[in-house]
Order: sequence, then C-alpha cells, then structure tokens
Amino acid sequence: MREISYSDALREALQEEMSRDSEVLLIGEDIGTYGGAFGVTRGLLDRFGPDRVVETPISEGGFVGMAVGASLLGARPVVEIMFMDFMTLVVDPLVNQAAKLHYVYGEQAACPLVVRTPSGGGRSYGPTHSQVFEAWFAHTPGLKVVAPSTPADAKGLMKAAIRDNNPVLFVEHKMLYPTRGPVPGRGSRPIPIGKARIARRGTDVTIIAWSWLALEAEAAADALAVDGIDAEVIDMRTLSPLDMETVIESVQRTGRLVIADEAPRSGGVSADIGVRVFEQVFDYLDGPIRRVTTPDVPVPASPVLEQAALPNRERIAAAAAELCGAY
Amino acid sequence: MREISYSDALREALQEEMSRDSEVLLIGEDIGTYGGAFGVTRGLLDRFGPDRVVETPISEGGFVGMAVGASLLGARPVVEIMFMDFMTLVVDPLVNQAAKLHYVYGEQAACPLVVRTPSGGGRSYGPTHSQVFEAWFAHTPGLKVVAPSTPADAKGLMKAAIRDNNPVLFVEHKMLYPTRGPVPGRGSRPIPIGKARIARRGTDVTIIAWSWLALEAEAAADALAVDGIDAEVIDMRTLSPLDMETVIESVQRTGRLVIADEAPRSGGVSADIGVRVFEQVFDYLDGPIRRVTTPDVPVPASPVLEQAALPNRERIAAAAAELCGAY
Amino acid sequence: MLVIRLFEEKVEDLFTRGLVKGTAHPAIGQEAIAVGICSKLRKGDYVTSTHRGHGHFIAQGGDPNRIMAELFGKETGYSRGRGGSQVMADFSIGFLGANGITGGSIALASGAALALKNKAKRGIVACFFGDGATNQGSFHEALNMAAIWSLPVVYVCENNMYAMSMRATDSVSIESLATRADAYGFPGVSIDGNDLTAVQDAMHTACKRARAGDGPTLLECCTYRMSGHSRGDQRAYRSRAEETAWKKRDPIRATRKQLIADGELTAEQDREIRREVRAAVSTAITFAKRSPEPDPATLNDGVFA
Amino acid sequence: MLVIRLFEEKVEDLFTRGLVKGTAHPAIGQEAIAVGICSKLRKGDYVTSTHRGHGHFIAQGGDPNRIMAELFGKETGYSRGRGGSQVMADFSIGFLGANGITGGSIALASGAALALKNKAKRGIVACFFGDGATNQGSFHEALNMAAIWSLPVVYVCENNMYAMSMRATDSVSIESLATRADAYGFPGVSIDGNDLTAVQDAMHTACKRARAGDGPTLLECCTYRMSGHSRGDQRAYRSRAEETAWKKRDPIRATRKQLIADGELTAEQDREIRREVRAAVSTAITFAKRSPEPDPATLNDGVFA
Ligand SMILES: Cc1ncc(C[n+]2csc(CCOP(=O)(O)OP(=O)(O)O)c2C)c(N)n1
Ligand SMILES: Cc1ncc(C[n+]2csc(CCOP(=O)(O)OP(=O)(O)O)c2C)c(N)n1
Ligand SMILES: [Mg+2]
Ligand SMILES: [Mg+2]
Repeated sequence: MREISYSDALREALQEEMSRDSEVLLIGEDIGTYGGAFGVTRGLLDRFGPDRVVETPISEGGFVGMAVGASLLGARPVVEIMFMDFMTLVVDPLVNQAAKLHYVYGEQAACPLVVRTPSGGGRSYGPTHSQVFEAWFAHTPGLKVVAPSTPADAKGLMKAAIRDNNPVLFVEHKMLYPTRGPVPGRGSRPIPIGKARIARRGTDVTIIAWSWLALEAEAAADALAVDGIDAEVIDMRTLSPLDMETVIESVQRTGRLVIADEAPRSGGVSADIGVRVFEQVFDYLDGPIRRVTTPDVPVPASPVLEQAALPNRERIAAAAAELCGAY
Repeated sequence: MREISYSDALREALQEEMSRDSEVLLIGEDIGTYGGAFGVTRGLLDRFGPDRVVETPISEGGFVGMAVGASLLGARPVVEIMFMDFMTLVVDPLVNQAAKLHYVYGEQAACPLVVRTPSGGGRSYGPTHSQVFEAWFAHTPGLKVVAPSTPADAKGLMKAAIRDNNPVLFVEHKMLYPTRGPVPGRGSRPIPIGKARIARRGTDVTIIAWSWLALEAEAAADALAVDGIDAEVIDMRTLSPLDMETVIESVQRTGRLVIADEAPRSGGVSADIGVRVFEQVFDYLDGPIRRVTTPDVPVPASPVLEQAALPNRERIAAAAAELCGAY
Repeated sequence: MLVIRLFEEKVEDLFTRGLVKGTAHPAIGQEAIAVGICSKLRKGDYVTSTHRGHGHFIAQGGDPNRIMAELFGKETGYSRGRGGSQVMADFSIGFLGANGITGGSIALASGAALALKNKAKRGIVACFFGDGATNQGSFHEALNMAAIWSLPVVYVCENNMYAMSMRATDSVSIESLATRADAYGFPGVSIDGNDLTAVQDAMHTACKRARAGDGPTLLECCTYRMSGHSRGDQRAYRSRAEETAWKKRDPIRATRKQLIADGELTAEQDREIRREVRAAVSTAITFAKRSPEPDPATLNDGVFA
Repeated sequence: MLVIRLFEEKVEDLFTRGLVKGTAHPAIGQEAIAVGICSKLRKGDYVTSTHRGHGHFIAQGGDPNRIMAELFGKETGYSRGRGGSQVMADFSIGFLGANGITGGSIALASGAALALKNKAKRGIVACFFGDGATNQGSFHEALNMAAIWSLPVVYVCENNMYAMSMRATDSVSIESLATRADAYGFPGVSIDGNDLTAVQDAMHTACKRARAGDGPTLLECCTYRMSGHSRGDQRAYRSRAEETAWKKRDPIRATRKQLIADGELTAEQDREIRREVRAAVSTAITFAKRSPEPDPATLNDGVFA
C-alpha cells in the first residue's frame, strides 16, 4: 500500500467525506488559503468553496457554539481548533450544550460534530501551545474522544467521527503530522470508534499508549525485545468510550501493565485506565502497574526542560523493564 | 462550641479575612444586595462597600481573567461563580493564565486568587446546574482544589485559600449550605490545604469521600456499624494536591477501599485516588476497590432520575458491605 | 391573545404554588415580546430561547401539557424529565430549546442560521436573550460572525431592566443596548417590548431583512420582569414603587384594552377566553400530575445517539 | 529611536536565521506603536502584551539579552527557559507579560487596572492586542467592565490588517475597529500606527483621561505586519504588491526621515546608532548562546508559590 503522511491521511478523509456528503463542512481559523496551522486542510477551500470551508475570526467559543447549532439542523461540521491549548475556550458549548443534547432532547436531536485539534509537546512551543486536555473531555458524558497514532487510523477514525451522530473530539498530536505509513485509498472504510488496536503482540508486559506515545511505546518494545522482554503494545485509539475489553484481555495474559500518557500525572486518562484494571482484574496482576506521564508541571518551552518533562520511549522501556524485574 | 451553618461559616471566613487584609476583595454576580445565589455573601456589601464587593455583569470568563490580573498587582480576589456548571466559561483564565504564572514568571509573580463555586446535584436543578467538574482542575498543574464538607472545615479552608499565594478552586456543594456544625469564632486559624481528615476511625474498610458525599459516607458508616462493620471514613477536604499519605496509611490498616465521588465515573478524582493506591499499596489490599460514582450520564432534572443517578449513603454502604463480604 | 394569557397564568401558577421542584423563571410582564416575535415566524423558521423560556415555547406553539409535565419531571414532559424548566425543546415546531447558560443559545441560533443559509432554505432564526446576556463574550463573537456572513437571524434582546439583581443600567455604560449592533455593522432597533404591535412591526422589518439575505438585526425590546427572577427572589434590589409603576404598563392589560377599543374583542369574549385559558392550565397541571414518573432503569439510555 | 531599531533588527535576525526552536512572531513594521505607547508611560504604570510581544517588551525597557536568552530557552532568560517567546515578563519595569492566548491579556490588563484603581495609586495600564483579538469574547467582556467601573486602562489595538491569514476587513463588518468602543460608551480613536507622533499624541490624550479617573480609551493603531505571521508563513493570502506598497510606509524609515528633516538627527548619528544597535543585538545573541541551559533537575520547582 502507498505510504502517506498523517496530515495527508486526514486531508484525504476530509475530502472523501466532503465529497460523499454535502452536509459536511469545515469551520476554523486560517483553514482556507493558509491551509490550517499544520496544513491539514490545504487545498480544500479551492475544491469545495467558502460555503463548505468556513474561515472564522478568532472566536473559538463562538464558532464551536455555532457548529453545535448548525449540527442541530443536519449539518456535519468539522471544526479545527488551532492548538488543543485553546480548547479552554470551547468547554461550554461542548460540555453544557453538545454533549447533553441527545440525552435531554431525545431522538429529535443529534449533534454530529467533530472538533479536530493538535495536542501535545515536543516542539518547544511553550506552556500554552503544548498541552494535552483529553482527560477533561473523556470525563464528559456524551462526548467521544479519539486520538489515533497512525495515518491509516487517522483516516479511518476521521471518517467514523464525521459519520458519527455524536460530538467527537479528534486529537491529532502535532508530532504525528509528518509521520508516514500505509493508508488505504479512496472509498476506504471507517474504523470503528471505541476499539483499541494491538499494535504489537507480546507476552511479558502490556504497554498501553495512544497518539504520539503509541509510536514511542512501539519503539520502547523494540528496545525491550533486545533485552529479551516481549512487550505487547496496545494503541487505545479511542479514549472515550474506553475499550477495556482489549486491555483486560491483554493484562490477563501478561500480568504486568505500563500506561504511557503525555498528560500531567494527576487526573490523566492513565488514571482512569489504571483504576478500571484495578477494579476488574485485581487477581491477575503479578505486581503493581507503572504509569509513565508528564509530572504535574506546565510544559516548559526550553527543549532541555521539555524533554525532561515529557514521557518518551526510554522512560516507557525503563518502566516496563523494572516491572519485569530486569532492573 | 456554637453551631452555625456552612453558609454562615463561609461568610465569617470572608468577613474576617476582609477585615484582616484590605487586599481581599469579592468579585461576582449578584453578590451584593442579593447576597449571592445561595446567600453566602449577604451583608458584606453593606459592610465593606462596592470597592471590596465588586458586582459584575454576566461575564464569567472576563471577570475571572480580571481577577487574575488584579492578583498580579497584590489584590487577593475571591470570585464567586454562581454554579460550578459555569466554570466551563472560565477554564482559559484559570488554566492558561493563573495556573502557570508562578512557574513561568518565578518569584516576581504570584496569583493569590480564590474561585468559590457551588457544585453538585440533589436539588433537581437539571443538567446544566448540577455538575461536578473538580477533576478538570485537579488535572491542572498549578491549581489547588479544596472541597470541605463541614462548616468548620469550610471556614478554616477558606481562610487558608485566601492566604494562599496560589489560585485555589473552592468547591461548595449546594446541599451543604444549610448543614450546621460547630465552628470556631473570630480569629480562628486556617486549616492547611492538602491535609485529609479522618472523620471516623474504623478497622474493616476505608471509605474515602469529600464535599457532600463525606456526610453521606459518615451516614453509611453508621449504617454499617449496625451490621457489625467498622468503617473508617476519610474526608479528603483537598483534591489537589491529594493527601495520599493519610489514604495509604488507612488502607494499609483496613485492607479495603471504597471511594465515593459524585462526578461521572470516567475520569473522576476517584480514578486518580484509586490508581495511586494501586501503584503504592498493591500488596496490602485484601480485594479490589469499589468506586461509588454517578454513571456517565448528564444529571437529569427529574427527582426520580436524579436520585437514581447520584451516589448516596445506601450505595456507599452497599459497596463497603460487599467488599467486607457481608452480601 | 389566548397564548399570552395562558402563558402568564401558567407560569404564575407554577411559581406561586411551588408545586414543582428545581427552579423556574417566570416571564410575567414580558409576554408581548414572545408573542409578537413568534407571530411573525413561518414553518421552517426556528427559535432559540433562554432560562426564561416557557413563554417563548408556548408562543411558538409548544404544548402546555408537556411543558408542565417537564416541570414536574415526568415521562410525558418534553425532555422526559431529563431537562427541567431550562432544558426543553420541540424541533418539530422549530423550537430549538431553552438554555440554562446565560447567552448559551446565541451561538447556537447563529449556527442554525448558518446551516439554513448554506441550504438556501430561506428559513430564519429568532434568538431570544436578556439584557444580562449581552455582556457575555458569546454574544459578541456570534453577532460578529452573523454579521460577516450575513446570516438570517434576528437577535431579540428582552431588556427587562434586570439581570437577576443587577440593573441593566449598571451593567453597561450605554443608553440603549441596540447600540451594540454598531460594533458589528448591522441595524439595532430599540422598541417598547410591552407594545405587541410595536414588537410585531419591528420583527416584520427584521424578518424581511433576514429573508432577503441581508443579514441580522438586533431588536432591543424594553420591558419589565414583573415577578422575581426565580423562586425565592426577595427583590430587595428594587423598590415596590418601581414595580407598581410598571404594573400599570402590564402588556396583557394594554393589549386587551387596545383590542376592546378597536372592537376586535368584546368583554364577553374576553371573559370566555380567560375561562378557557384557566381551564387549559388546570388541564396541564392535571396532565402533569397524572403522568408517570420516568423509569429509573432508563437512566443510562440515550447518552449517545 | 534606538529601541525601535534594536527591536526590528533583533526580531528580523531571529526570524531569518531560525536560530531558536519553537516559534516567534516578529513585529516588523509595527515598531512605532510599541515605542509611541510606552514612551507615555511612567513608573507605576503597566503594560500587557501578546504573542507578538518582543517589541512591546523592549519598548518598555526589557533587557534584550534576557529576551534573547528566553528565545534560546536558557536559564538566563526572563522565564528561565520555561516560557519562550510568548510567555515572558518583567514586573519590575511594569511589563506584565506577553501572552500565548489571542485576547488573553485583555482581561488581565483590565484586572490590573481594577487593582490600581482600588489602591488609588494613579497608575494606568496599556493593553496591547491585535485586530484579530477584538473578535474574542474576552475583549467584549473586559472592555464592558472597564467602562462601567471607569478603569484606568488604554486599549491599544494594533490593526496590522491581518490575523494570521485573515484580513481584518473579512473578520468584521465595520469600517474602523475604533467603532467598537461605542458599544461600551467610551472614546475610540483610529490613528496611523506608523506615525510615531500620531501614536504619542493619541496616547497622551488617552493617558490623561485614564489618570483622571475618567475611564478607558480604545486606540486603533493602523499598521502593517511587514513580515510573515510567524516562522514558516508563506504569505499566500496576500500580494507582493501590497507588501511593497507598505514597505514605502516603513515607520523606521519615516521616523528617521522626519528626525533628519527636523534637524534632530544627523546622517552621522544615524549611522552610529545603527552600529550600536547591531552591536547590541550581537551581544544579545552571544549572551544567549553562552548562557547555561536550565537544569532538568529543576523541572518540578516553582509550580506553586
Ligand atoms: C453563564 C451563566 N451565568 C449565570 C447564570 C445565572 N443566571 C441565570 S439567569 C441570570 C440573569 C440573566 O439575566 P438576563 O440575561 O437579563 O435575563 P433575564 O433573567 O432578565 O430574563 C443569571 C445571572 C447562568 N444561568 N449562566
Ligand atoms: C485563543 C487563540 N486562538 C488562536 C491563536 C493562534 N494565533 C496566534 S496569533 C493569531 C493571530 C492574531 O491576530 P491579531 O490579534 O490580529 O494579532 P497579530 O498576529 O496580527 O499581531 C492566531 C490566530 C492563539 N494563539 N490563541
Ligand atoms: Mg434581564
Ligand atoms: Mg493582526
């Protein structure tokens, strides 16, 4: 299969869905001629025109609220928030409006909305351009949260998110955009939301990750293999609802668990996965779990400090090795 | 000691701190003549005048941002957000500004800000007036989060929060306002942020709760005692930073753990506490933990559905009894 | 007329008897706005509302039985008891929902208008909100975008002189809220919101503009909330004299007087209508009381579509 | 003058050489605003800035060495490497910080002004932001509150015709952003932001008003961002012809010409100043390069005060 980048895969998904369904429209800042801060929507304005590619003033709260309103009348908006850090401004329309509409209004109401946003650190953009806020939205009943790590998953899950009748937060880690991989072409199928992917099979320890850290976890598994440790890597892909079935099945086989999460340690999705394992497979574990996370600090700009803050393949491998008694 | 209500205790703390330090000012909607939606600030406008009791238009994001700015020049604002549900509108100034200021700007900057807000359900106010969002802010490095359950703790922690040089989210469950208890008088001391309180000593099972559910947990313990189960109840009081020392010490003694949390199950503070116990005292536990939470649904308005959604003393007791093998 | 009175009586009834749990915000004194605005809408148009939404809902044709049942938290309510006073909707009649968040519906309405514009359906949206809501950031953001995209929406500001306890004159430094439209470059008009005809006339003009694709209008409808903000409001922030003065300008009384003067209503018809309305309200209450409670077993249903 | 040039040269240097990681937003072409505004401030006054903040910081007296070191992520930087280009401050000179959130500093500035007013310190706050930021809800909310409380703040909108790739004329439906002040009931003035004297004069009036306790002013300073938005911007959204036309209105060139015409600057002095500035910039770069990296062991320090 041809290999394309994560950005290109996203753009293909958007383009195919826009061609397939005229209700799909893009909303966001600088998504037209500029192509979006990370180039994902490049060329789509020319192709679909300004009624389908709606460039907005800098009014995140307002245009997400508008996207919710448009979705009530059948539109399927895909909104870009330029950095996940600015999701702080759109919490109200997502949490107090979008997430509750179907529950309270019933069958008459659906909110087929996708909010796309680049998350995370690694590029020294500093404390207000490097954050990971997935946990807030995974804590919101009525929202779905996906965070694919491969170009193929990005394309498939974007298609699923657009066709889903619920609000979906689509997390695109900014380190992933240039990464490449095989991606099916036109007319490829959506990948179901809510299913984790076993990225690598192994027997000694389960490593759970998603988004950028799923790639780091695979690299960690390669390194562990050299030391004779056979790690299984689960790419969660969806953070809400969590596919605990896949996790539990794996942990029951390996008896050891490492969770990698770029969010600050307190209150991350890692805690949620961890506590569910605790509740469900207490008896199967050979030892405690290890979480590899950013400590409870803002993400510093300086490359030296940023690298000290963020989880990476070395730290994931070290945690797994420690659990396996290798250190 | 005289008994007063939770609201009165808060008002006393505000009044004493305002008298003690002229930098303390109140900011919020309808906090003057109206006295705040739940009456906490009643009388303070008359006493301190409009420069100290600043009534705002309905502009939550704006006036929290302004409070942050004022705090940079030495003011110690105590902001009221009328319902915790509206915290959705103030995430940006708290997370992207207040929480990071000291870390990035160092000693020159402090942000001695308190945001007070009534949380939770139980009064049939419906899905946008009954929510619990503590987990979001506990997930934010640089913010402290307190949620006292007794009038005495409310007074002592409010004093501590006001004197603290960091932004503090002060959660006041709306069911607590009319509850009464002994409260020390004028000049009483602050209660340190970050320390849990053992509300009841016991040997069979540890029940962790905070805010309104701490009272329900105590009632559950009373009920369990009738069945011969001796429950220890820990009132966390502070949700960030977590006093894991007290928790761990207790769990090591009892070997069993129930966590009660009014937030939706996925991603609540209950997950955070649970996973830390898992990481730290894996070997001491006699069985899995039990979390008693609201399921992942919006809080319905109908009393019947609301009661079905929210944790309460019966559910807490049932979970503890199950762990103790009584059912 | 029937609708206005039904509305007032119903809300007053609710409010004074305190038969329902939770909270409710009666729109007593503001009925002419709801009726005047909604009377100009057609099939295919939409309305968004606020925490003070029963009047808008009834004016748009909402079923009083189901509204009342929702206040009682019953399964037959518009939100099957899940929403309560501030969270109910009926999309089939174009009522896109009340809203518990002050200003929350302004962006929603504007987005609905964007969807209508894109579909060239020729529908418009009437967006209700209070004087207090004009100080929210979402008001600013949405009105600006509606302006640049010429969206078919009419912004209806019910300036009832107070946001809870705060006087509108204390929350802004301008004479008229209609001025705010200048910041976005579309017309802002201030009218007497207690004068049904004035509301209808202004709405007529605004609708024409919206339907022609010329963009939004901001209507400031000046009125007075004759009741408290919500249950339990002592109204310490305003004088009884002020309230009495406004009672004289009661829109229901004014409209009745006008209709009788114009010969469109006889005293007999008026009494008849009042009887009918009172009966309809009792029916609604009986309906609500007799309706079943929601089944707790359904609590987790419908979180996702 | 020295400051303006220092600023431009420095940012240009940074930008074109790409010596630092992360991102930077040069204010080339906008120098007259920063200098004109800050030149009217006194000790005890404050400034809040934006993502495009190096110019404001230098104009307010920030140390180029420490700014440059921050861009390099070094321990000697203003934020000890923790903040980067968009997050640095020096409270001792009244610089309350750049800001990574568009519009984020507007409420902060207004709150600082509230604190100053309460203390009767007579200080004022100058609040910089771009044309794009005027579309944020926080702009609306803060300006309204500053108006009702007559806060001592001057809102300085640098209308450089673009917010990233969006033309200001596409993001609003009004002729001049100064009009937005009408929605709050205080003066809004539009001036040529490339004319140092015009900026100073307008700021002089606004300061007088603020210091007298009469409340805020909105200054729209019209200018042009001569460079790209940030590193990597291809500027496909605007024509080279437009850029060339604006080059002719370069504020540095205009100011130099004016000063020479007024006899306040000789060609010799001008060359000397350029030399000094170039040297200062090299010094800053050397300082930054030679400064130590932050110690990773300090990562967790200082989260709480
Ligand atoms: C975001 C938000 N802030 C505060 C409230 C509490 N609240 C409900 S109604 C109201 C007053 C609204 O005033 P206005 O917009 O004038 O409408 P009115 O009540 O006068 O009809 C307030 C403060 C809320 N529901 N939402
Ligand atoms: C809340 C938020 N939205 C978007 C951005 C991304 N962004 C940074 S600067 C900018 C343009 C700002 O335009 P303007 O206010 O005119 O300032 P200028 O860049 O022209 O100086 C954008 C969209 C941001 N930093 N913060
Ligand atoms: Mg009002
Ligand atoms: Mg600009």
